[in-house]
Amino acid sequence: MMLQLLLAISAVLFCFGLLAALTRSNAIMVLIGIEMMLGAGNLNFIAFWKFSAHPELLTGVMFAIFSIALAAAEAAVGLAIIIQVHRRLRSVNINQADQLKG
Amino acid sequence: MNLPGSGILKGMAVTAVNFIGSFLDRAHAKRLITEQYPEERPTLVETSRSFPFLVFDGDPEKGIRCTACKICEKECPPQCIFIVKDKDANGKPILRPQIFDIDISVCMGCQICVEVCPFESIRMDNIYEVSAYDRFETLVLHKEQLLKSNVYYRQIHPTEAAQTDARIEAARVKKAAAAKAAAEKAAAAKAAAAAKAAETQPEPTA
Amino acid sequence: MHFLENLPLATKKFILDLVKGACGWLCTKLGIALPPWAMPLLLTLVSILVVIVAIIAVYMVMFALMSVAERKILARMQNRYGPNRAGWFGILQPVADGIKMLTKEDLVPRGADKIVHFLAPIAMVAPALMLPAIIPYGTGMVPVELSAGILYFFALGAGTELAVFMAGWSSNNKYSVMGAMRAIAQMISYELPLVMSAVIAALVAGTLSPTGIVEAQGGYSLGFIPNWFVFTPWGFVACLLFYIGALAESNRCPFDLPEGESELVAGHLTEYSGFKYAIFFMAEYVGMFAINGLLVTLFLGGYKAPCPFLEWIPSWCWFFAKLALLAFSMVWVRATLPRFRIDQMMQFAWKFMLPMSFAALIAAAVWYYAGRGPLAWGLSALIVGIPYLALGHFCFTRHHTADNRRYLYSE
Amino acid sequence: MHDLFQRLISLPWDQAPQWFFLFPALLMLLAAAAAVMLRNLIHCALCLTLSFIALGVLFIALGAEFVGFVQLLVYVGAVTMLILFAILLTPASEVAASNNPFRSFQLSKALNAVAGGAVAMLVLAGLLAAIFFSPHAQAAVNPAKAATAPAAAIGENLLNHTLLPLQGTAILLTAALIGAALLAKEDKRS
Repeated sequence: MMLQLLLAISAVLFCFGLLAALTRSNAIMVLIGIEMMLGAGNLNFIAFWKFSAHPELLTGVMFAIFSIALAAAEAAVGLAIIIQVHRRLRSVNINQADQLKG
Repeated sequence: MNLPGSGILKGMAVTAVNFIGSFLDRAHAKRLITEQYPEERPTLVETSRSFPFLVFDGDPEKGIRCTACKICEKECPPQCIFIVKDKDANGKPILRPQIFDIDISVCMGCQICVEVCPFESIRMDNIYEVSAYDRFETLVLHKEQLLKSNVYYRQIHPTEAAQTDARIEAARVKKAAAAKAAAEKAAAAKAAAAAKAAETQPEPTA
Repeated sequence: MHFLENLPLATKKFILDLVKGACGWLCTKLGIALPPWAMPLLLTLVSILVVIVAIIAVYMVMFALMSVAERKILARMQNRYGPNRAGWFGILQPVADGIKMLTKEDLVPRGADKIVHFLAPIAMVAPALMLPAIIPYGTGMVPVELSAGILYFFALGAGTELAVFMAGWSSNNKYSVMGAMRAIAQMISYELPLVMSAVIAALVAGTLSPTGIVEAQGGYSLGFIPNWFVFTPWGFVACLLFYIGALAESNRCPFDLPEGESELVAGHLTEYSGFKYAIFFMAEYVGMFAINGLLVTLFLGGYKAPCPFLEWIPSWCWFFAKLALLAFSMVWVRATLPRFRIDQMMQFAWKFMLPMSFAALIAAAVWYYAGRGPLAWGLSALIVGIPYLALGHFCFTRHHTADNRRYLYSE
Repeated sequence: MHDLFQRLISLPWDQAPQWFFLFPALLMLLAAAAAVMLRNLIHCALCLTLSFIALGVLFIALGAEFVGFVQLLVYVGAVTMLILFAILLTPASEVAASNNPFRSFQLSKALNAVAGGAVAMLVLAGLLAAIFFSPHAQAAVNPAKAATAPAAAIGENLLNHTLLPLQGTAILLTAALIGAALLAKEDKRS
């Protein structure tokens, strides 16, 4: 029961992230949504780890740690791209960033 | 080549010496020179000045030197002096101030009033604890508060007071001499006149 | 002396016994039958509460003492007296300051973001008051025993940056924003060497738990030199780096440019007054004590005595003595060094502190595997010494000094 | 009164601590909702931070202290700071509104919101259905024993079982650091 509750919470968080990524036109808000979805994924890892048959193997914990490290790298590169896009287009609206050529 | 960071250590040493020295320095001669004001009063230098006051000799009523000539009132740059001439019972002006006010919240201590006073009457004080909550009640000094004796003046500014006294004395001596000379002259004239009269009028017995 | 050593723990036990007795008496009086789990739960809650109250009380007293001691020491170093009017030798100055702060008007700018402006001091003080929880104050006197205590400390320290940003941005004042940006840039830059040097201590001790790190520094070599990490070449360097990082993290001189009065009014604190300002002030000092406590724990042997024959003094006295010494040294540094320029500050973090912390890490590893003997000493001293001299010479020595400087138009 | 108190304390309070995780979970969801709904970008980022803090506390409440602290350190200390800096460095300009290819800007925006909301709702429904009604949902799970993740065990695991991923992550982080610095650098040629 507790596991299902945690998974449901994580699903709601994931959908908030999805909502932000799909509806907002600001690139930074899209990034915020992606971060939320990653957080929901981490919550799933931890929940499954806690209710797994062998929590002492720490599989979910290791996954979560690597996922956090990757999320940090993703955020850094993503924000650098957003700043570069803003420098080119004077805007962070993702509808305008529709060219592959700078 | 200096070791990197040695400058920081030198600086730390300087502050440490200051820190320890401030505790060892009992006489407070070199370090901790701050005066602890309400307990320790500053010794004022003789030339220090703050606001003007009026000098009197002997009796504050009769000995007042001011003649209400109003030169200081006219010369005062921030116009902080206010003088009204006194009148006797008949309404005839006399050479004495009835009102003499100085607004020391306006006064800037320029000493021009002292420079221009022909009667050596207005001088600079060295009081400094005059802060008050009400500037009109307490910071406008009236004649009664302004009047201070010549003895006080000698105490606060001995050199200046001596010079002033010497000048007054010289003036008095000069005046006395002039009066004496005038009296002598008058006496001589009188004697001469008498002699002349005696000359013109023959000796009745002769 | 055994009595003094145990005094804090005995006091806690006494309070718990008192609560237990009072509760039992009340229940028998009212005729309530407590379930078996109730008493342990209550006692756990009470013991947590006692520890929280004790920590906050101790840190508040230290804050009050520090605020007056800092001004007095600073004054002595500048040949002044410092505050000596309120009470005996100015000892009541914190009370006067407190009354002044609390009676001041609490201003909120009209253009400010009111909610964020209100939340910023809370976001500042909450992590600061949680920081002291993992520091071992004496033998068996650690409020919360965490296996990842060091990580906890730095995780909470991240909250300070957020609070500074909230304060700066919500004030709607360009000086506030600039001060906040400087503060965040500074904190992020100096957090790297700070964490790196903490990692060095954790690496050699083999644990992230503060108590474990202190225990790893127990004992004496040659019978009188304590095995503190600061007495090794890598530990000395790491300790200095951590100290500098701690200065920068707590925004103290010479790293106080986020609130440099001459440039930015008061940085992110510009629009704060009254109680909120007092809270920021308090959070800064509590954070400073906490990070100094961590420095004591990591490198200065925590609650260990410096010589074998001084071990009769209670362990918690040693901890607080070391803490007081560090606090004094911070005031000393403040009295000595002028404020950094912003570019110098960044250069110092990235070009000096970070390489040096890597060098110290390598030196610690070499020392660890070379057997901790004289050879290990020499090797690790070499590994930290050469980068120090090289960096100092090539990056931070002014080669244009007064002797060889040429003035084009004045000659 | 007396009766009520007696009944109140005979509730199974000793079961309560394992449900403590509901508080941070609720706070996390509320903050996440606020982060999605609010207009002001800075407020969104601050709410996201609150959400991440609550997520970290949730990890700690679930027994994964180390992950919780790492979550706080990385997300609160680094990622949200990056986001806040990025928001301040990219001020919204007027070009964004005037250059829109769609004439009926408001309509397209509303359509966008409705479509996005619908997709999100569908995904949520699917996920919830999978969680509660799938055949695996009733499978026996480990009855929450006191699962802990001590730092020493994690360290051992990192260096013994997941050494290769660790090295890969290290390379990736270095590459990301250099890449982000290069990307955000001012282009001197233009």
